[in-house]
Amino acid sequence: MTVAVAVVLPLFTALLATRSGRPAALGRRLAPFASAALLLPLLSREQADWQWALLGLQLGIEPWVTPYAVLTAVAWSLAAWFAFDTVTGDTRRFWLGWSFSLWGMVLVVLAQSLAAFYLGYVAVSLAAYLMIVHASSDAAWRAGRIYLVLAFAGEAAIVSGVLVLAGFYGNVELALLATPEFAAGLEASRALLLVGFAVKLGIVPLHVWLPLAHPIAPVPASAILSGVIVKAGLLGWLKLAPVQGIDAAAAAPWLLALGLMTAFAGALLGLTQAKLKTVLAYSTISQMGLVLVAYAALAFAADGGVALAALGLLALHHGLTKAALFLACGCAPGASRARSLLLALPALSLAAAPLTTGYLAKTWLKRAVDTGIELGALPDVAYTLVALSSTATALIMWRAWRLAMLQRDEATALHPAWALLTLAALTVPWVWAAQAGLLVAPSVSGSWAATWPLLLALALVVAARATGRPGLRLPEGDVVVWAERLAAGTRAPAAPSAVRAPRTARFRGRLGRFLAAAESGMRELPVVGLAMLLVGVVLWFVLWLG
Amino acid sequence: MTPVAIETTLHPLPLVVVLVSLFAGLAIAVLGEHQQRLRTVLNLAAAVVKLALVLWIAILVVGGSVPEFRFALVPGFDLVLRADSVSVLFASLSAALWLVTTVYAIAYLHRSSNRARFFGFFSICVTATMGIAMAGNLLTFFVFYELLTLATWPLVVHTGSRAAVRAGRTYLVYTLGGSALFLLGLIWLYALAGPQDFIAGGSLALVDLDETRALQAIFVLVAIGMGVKAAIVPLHAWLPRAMVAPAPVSALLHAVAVVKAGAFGLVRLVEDVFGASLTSDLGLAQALAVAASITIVYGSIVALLQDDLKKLLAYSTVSQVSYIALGIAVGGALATVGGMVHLVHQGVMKITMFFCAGTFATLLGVTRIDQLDGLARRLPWSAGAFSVAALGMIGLPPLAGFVSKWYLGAGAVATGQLWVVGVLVASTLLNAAYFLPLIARMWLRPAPERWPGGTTPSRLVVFGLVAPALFTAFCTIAFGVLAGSSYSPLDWATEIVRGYVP
Amino acid sequence: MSTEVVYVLAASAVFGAGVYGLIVANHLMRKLLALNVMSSAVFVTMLTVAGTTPEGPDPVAQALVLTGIVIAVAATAFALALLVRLVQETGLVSLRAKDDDGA
Amino acid sequence: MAPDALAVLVFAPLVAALAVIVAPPRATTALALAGIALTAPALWVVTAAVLGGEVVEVALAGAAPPLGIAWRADGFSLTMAWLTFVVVAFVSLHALASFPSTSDAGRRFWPMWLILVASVYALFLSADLFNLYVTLELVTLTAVAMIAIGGAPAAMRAAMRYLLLGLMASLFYLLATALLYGQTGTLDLYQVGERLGEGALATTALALMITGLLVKSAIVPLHVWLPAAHGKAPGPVSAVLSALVVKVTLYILIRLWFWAGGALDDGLAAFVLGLLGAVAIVYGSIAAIVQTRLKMLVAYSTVAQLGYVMLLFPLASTAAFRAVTFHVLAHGVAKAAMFLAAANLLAALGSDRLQRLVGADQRYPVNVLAFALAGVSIMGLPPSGGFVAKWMLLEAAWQSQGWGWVAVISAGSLLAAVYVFRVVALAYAQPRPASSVRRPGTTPRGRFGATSVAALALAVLAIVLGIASAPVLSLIDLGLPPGMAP
Amino acid sequence: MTVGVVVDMMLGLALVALSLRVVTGGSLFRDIVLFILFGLLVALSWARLGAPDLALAEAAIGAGLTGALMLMAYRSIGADTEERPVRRRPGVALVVAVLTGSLVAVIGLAALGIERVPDAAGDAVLEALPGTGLGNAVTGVLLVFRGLDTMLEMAVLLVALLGAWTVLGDARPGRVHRVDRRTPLVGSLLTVVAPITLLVAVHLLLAGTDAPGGAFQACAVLTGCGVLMVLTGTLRPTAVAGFATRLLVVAGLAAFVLVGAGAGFVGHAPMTLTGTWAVYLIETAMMLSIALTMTLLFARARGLRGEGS
Repeated sequence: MTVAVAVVLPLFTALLATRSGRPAALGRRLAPFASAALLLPLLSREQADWQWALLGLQLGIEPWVTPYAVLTAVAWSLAAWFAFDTVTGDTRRFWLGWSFSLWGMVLVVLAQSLAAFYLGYVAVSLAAYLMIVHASSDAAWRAGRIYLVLAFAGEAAIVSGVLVLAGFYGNVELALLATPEFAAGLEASRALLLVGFAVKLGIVPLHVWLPLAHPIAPVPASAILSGVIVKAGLLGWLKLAPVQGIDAAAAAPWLLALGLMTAFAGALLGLTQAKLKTVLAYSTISQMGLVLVAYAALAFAADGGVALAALGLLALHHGLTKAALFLACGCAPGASRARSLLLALPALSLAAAPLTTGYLAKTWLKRAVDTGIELGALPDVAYTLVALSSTATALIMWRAWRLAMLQRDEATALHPAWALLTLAALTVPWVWAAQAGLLVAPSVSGSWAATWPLLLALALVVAARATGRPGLRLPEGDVVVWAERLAAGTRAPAAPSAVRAPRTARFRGRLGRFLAAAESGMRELPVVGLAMLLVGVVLWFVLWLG
Repeated sequence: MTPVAIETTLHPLPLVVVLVSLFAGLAIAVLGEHQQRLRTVLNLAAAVVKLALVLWIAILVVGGSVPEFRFALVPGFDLVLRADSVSVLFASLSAALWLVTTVYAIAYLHRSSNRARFFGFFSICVTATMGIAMAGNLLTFFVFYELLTLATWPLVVHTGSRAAVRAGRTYLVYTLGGSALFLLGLIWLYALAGPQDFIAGGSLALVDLDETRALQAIFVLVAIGMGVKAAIVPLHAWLPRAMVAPAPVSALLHAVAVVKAGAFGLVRLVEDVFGASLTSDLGLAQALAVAASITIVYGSIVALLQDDLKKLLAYSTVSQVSYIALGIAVGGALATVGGMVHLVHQGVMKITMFFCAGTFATLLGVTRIDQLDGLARRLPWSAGAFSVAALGMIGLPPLAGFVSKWYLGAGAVATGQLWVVGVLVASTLLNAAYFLPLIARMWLRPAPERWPGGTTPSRLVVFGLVAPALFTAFCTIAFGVLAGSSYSPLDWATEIVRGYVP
Repeated sequence: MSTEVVYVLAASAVFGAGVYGLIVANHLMRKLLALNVMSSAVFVTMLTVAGTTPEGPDPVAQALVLTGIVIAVAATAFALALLVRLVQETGLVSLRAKDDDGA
Repeated sequence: MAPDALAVLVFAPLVAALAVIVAPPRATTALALAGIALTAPALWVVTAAVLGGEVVEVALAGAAPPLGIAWRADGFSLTMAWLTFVVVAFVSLHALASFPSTSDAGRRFWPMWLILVASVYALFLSADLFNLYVTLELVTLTAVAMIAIGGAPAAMRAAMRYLLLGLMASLFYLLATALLYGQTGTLDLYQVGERLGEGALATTALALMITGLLVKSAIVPLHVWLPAAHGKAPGPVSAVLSALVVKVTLYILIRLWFWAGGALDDGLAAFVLGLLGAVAIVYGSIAAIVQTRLKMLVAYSTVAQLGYVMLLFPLASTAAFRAVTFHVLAHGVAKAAMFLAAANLLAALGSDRLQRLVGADQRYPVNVLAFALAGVSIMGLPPSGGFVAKWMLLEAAWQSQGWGWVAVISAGSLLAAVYVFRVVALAYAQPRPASSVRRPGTTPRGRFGATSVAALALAVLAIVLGIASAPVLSLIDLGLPPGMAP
Repeated sequence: MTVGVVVDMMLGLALVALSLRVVTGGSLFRDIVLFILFGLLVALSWARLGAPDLALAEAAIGAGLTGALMLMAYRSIGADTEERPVRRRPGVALVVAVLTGSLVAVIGLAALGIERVPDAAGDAVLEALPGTGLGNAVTGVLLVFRGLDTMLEMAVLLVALLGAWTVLGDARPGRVHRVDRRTPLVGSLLTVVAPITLLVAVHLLLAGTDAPGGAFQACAVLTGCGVLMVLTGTLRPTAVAGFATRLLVVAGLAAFVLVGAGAGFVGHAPMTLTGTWAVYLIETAMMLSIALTMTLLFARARGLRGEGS
């Protein structure tokens, strides 16, 4: 029942969103509660098994999924509140996208069977488009187009992987995939799914859509896109392509390298941006690099323990924090000191300053990486690099801070949802950690480990300001822009299909005249008489011969 | 598995179900042009009665009996009408969609001329389709298959325009050419193995034949006959041209009757005549799979290049219908289910789109893709139905198309033919590439100040145009969402395949 | 060489002449003449090859020839009537195919 | 009972003919219909007897062959007789309207019509070579006279050509008959077959006879008289010419070849005949395709369809015999329907130029439908009689591994589709406003009169023949040539 | 080689020469006359072959009547339609000639090889003849054994007339080139000839049952008379076939049909002549029918009426 409520309520709001007037208003009012409804199955721990639906939907929240559920419920509800007050323009389309993506996300979180997950994933991917193009500006269309192209590119990989899984196990119960006997022999699907979901996560070089799409959406939409929806990709990895329990030692370093590269590249590229939301989007890319690192580490945990915890914490922390930061973009954070503080805290948290939730997450991430290093599967340098990623994050947060402070329009109200979300970002991960037994005792060594990268970042900032060199500026979406130019040059106009003249008619005319002449000739009695004689002679001969 | 001849019970119902629409068609033709009200009543009544009869048959079949009616067409060669579960799958699709299409057609043609002829042949067309569905052997199938050709031709050329007549000619060139080969294959088969009824698992499996080459040739001949109607590349060229026909005809052609009959024929050929294992042993399944795959990709690519909405839909059909062939060619339980169920799923999805396309053209004069901008503001319901169907075509869950794709892909993997997944994915992407822009145009672009044309008929007519599309769109959703429930198309297809693949 | 042989050979030749005339002649009436020549040849052949009975030539053959003669004259009469009408209508006494069009 | 019924077949129409000549015009309809209708129960009685397993035979004047002439009805001749009855019955229905008995044309038409019917029946019952000659002459003269009935010069030219070639062919036939009688001393077909050995005489006689029959059967290249003759004749006459008259000589040919053909077990000659048939199929179809007039198109279609019959000779199997016999039936019915429909359209449109057909379906739907339905059978598409025939013929060709024949049969139906659909497509086409002679709506709709009903009924029958082929085939099976087992 | 054979050979050569002349000649009128001559020679050959019945019929019908019809038609189509000069096609003619030649050779070869079988139909006729009560075997065959042929032959004749009526169209009856009856010779000829021909005809008819002669020969004589009367204008062609004409025209066939079909009703095989009366009835009816038919065909008329009426 709780599951049903969680699934149906977003659909109901979506339905209301298609109407206008009072029903639509009701739908908008319900939107925060629709997302909060995800807490119900979380509390009830209900397992639903709807065999009648689609190919059989199994829904429920496993313990390790809890942070994702919490993230979705909290971030989405508060963002919905924010959106209720701020979104203008074609609200129908927006709320349709909003409700449907929520529905999809809820399914992704709840999914315990293959089809259920895929259903949710597709819904969330497509519905997000509606939010991205909300502005209806040229830039929005372009971002939407690029988003769709890449989403479907990812979709191609995902559907291939899903079909491979389905081919082997049917609409398999996802929990089974993480068990050794199932996990074997699925290299093909795992590779496909890794790539497919990587698009959603914005792993370099599949990230190009993200800096375009996330910022262009309205503020609350950006918040959930960057904070929550990217986690759908992560859930995809974890649920469909679990690497725990298999011998992935060979691949793990590569994944790790890719993750670190994304972490640094995302941050560095973000530094070249001039818009706050874009910078935040690049930050998301960077953070997802860390997620990939944790995912790589998962390969060394037979039960997934440490890495899974790290991932849960990372997701929860980043989701709430990033959502809070995005909401800040809609509240003129530079307008007052209080607002600046409200921005600074999550920013520091993201940079993993001690005592923040980011610190907590980073600590577990380091532990996960350590496991790999201890096993000798990962190079030692990994640890350092993970630590250094905080420096990169700090730098990009610095950049964000600078840009945020330019927004000082006091007329823009401070929306309570922002404040609440910031608060949630700072506290909720701790609560969950406490509840799940993941609390980290504060220690000097731990604090130092968290602090030196920040100090390094500070040093770099100071150095940069000292040199006074203007920063490099790259267009949003970096490589995609060049790709577009390339494509524009080669696109050929579609050739119009030529209309064929009715040649058959003319041919028939000619043939007709020819045959008419022939017939006329044959009608001549001498000719037909001759023919008759000939036939007779031939017959005589063949009868004679035979 | 050794196929076993099924127990049948003599029952006139299969014949009756075929004849209902025949008599309706004849009566409509006899009534003449001006008995509009009576014609409408007759049309709808026949459709409803037919649907009821098909349901009755379905109930019988569920009860485990196989009603059959047979008589000797040529001594030694029986005309067999038999309702097994495969028949019911196709028949119920046809009957249901006929009802819907009839409603639509009555609205669509509310001012057209020659309606008596149109609806007469329309009904006969459904007769043929029912016959195809109920055919119990290849000869019967052929008979109704040809009847279908004949009955649809007047529908294709209905408008009598030059383009229509030319399209009709193309249609005939292809279908009659194909059926000539079909007939040769049929004769050959009968010469080789004697007359045989359809048997799940393949009637030929019961005959011990050591004639590899001949069997291959027969298969190819018959498959070409089927393939023409199923629009397998390169036998598809008639289909886009036939788009000049009125929208209900296109809808019927693509979703219920012609194209589907071809695909259904391939199912029968592979599963009930040759049997999946023999087909595979002869190397024919692989060939068919390749042909279907090429069709799927090619159709999609060409669809991408279209400017005309109906043309685009036509090429989309070319692509989509081959899913069915692909499914049975890939073989194995899952893929076969996928192919079977796509028979129904493609039907409801594509008919929705044609309904909508016709509605757009009638009400707003919109026929080209670039005219779709902002259309959802004027016709939100139709646009919605169209969008749902299009998304289903792409294969997005929880819509019907997804279920098909799921089973096809999974089946391909299960039988170790991973490349088929590639084909499916490519098709998905291409489908998305040509359908999503349409949806985006309709919903996201601003509407033009003036629409290209169109008429403003009465509310009842508008309802008649929109409601059928909504219904089928609803089916598209329901068949997907409720795929796992009993008596869903998927469930039915699974039951069928249980007879084919142990 | 008996009487029969003479007439058989003569009849063959006459038949040939008739055929030749029917095919080659231009005037319709000459064609009809040729037809009659042919039929006479056929009749002679018929009687000749049928042989004789003790009471003269084969009576069946005689009867057949008699029937044939009447049929021939009936056909000729009809053909002539047709011919006359045709000539009245078109002014043509031949049946050249090139004259068909327009007629 | 049954032997007397044979006599009724011939005498009833004949008496009716005489009565029509003598009686005043107002009695014509009743007399004619009575004459034709009476043959139905007679046919029924004979059929019942034949189905009972006997060959109905009557020695006329009590003089059995070789002394006299016998009438004999087996499955083959009965099948043909039924075809005759059906075609004649429906065409008569048409003629009641198109040749009203009070008109001049009607007064000329009906007596000849009835004599034609009687002579066709007589021909199918006879197995006497000379009697066949007389009936053939009778049929030919009647046909020629009826072609000319309209009085148009083109028709009379066609009639003249037909007459000249027909008479020439008859004389070939008669010469052969003379030779055969001289050699065998009998005129009975079966006895001739028994007595005729091999040799120059047999060769010559058969070559002459077959050549003559081929001319009358209009087998390419000896078909030249047919298109104009059938195309220019009045509708009912065209119908019966194509449906019956050209078939009677083929009937004789088949009887000769397979019943008297002890000396004819000749693969090469059979092949040549088949080759002629194949050429006829292809050539006739192509010629039909390029015609610009409807009735000429239908006439060339006949040329093509006759070719199928010739395939019997090389195939020479039970299957082929059944197929060809059935084809003759199916084609007869369908072609009669086609000609009637064409004639109706001609009468309605004032011209049978194909271009005039544009939009005809709106005004004359019944006739267009009749044409189309008949076309279905001509094309050999299911579920029509033509299909069953083609099916069996293909089967026969396949069994004898005659791939060439298979190809020709297949190609033939495709070509047929071209010309049939060409007509129907034009009828369905929408007249362009500029070129339409009459504005739509101002012309009366085609009357659902007797003429249309006759055409449609025959067309429907052509279709029904495909569904109800079993009883017909069982009748045909009772008339298989010696040496062929069912 | 006897004298007879020499005569035969000369006759044969003449036949061939005449036939060639007829079919290839230049003047149509002359060739029609030659054709009549040809017919007479054929009649002679019949006589030489021992078939006087045929000789009579050929002379009267084959040569006489056909010739008369030809000449009549020739007159009708007029001199201006005399054969137009046509482009000669020697190639075609040559090929036709060659083929015809081979045809001739083949036919001759075949015919020469024929040997009469012992139990031919003709022998059977002679055996069965006494049972019919007829003395003339030919008449027996015509009326009894192969009555069907004769009946249908009457139908052919009827159809020829009906056909001629058809193609006559609505045109006025043929313009009969009339001989002036006031010429004394013609007048007296008619007065004498008419009754005599009638007598001869009746005689021939009656004789036919036993001796050479019969309905055909009789009717030929009658027709000759009719033709004469038409030519002299004693009988005038009309455009309408009166009841009597129609009745008389069908009489021959009707008699055959009634007798033939009637036999079936009284328990005999169809076409059985149940008595000599039937023979006479049929012969008489046939004679009248044929004569009238031929006369009408000759006159290209639908009916005839007397001079005064």
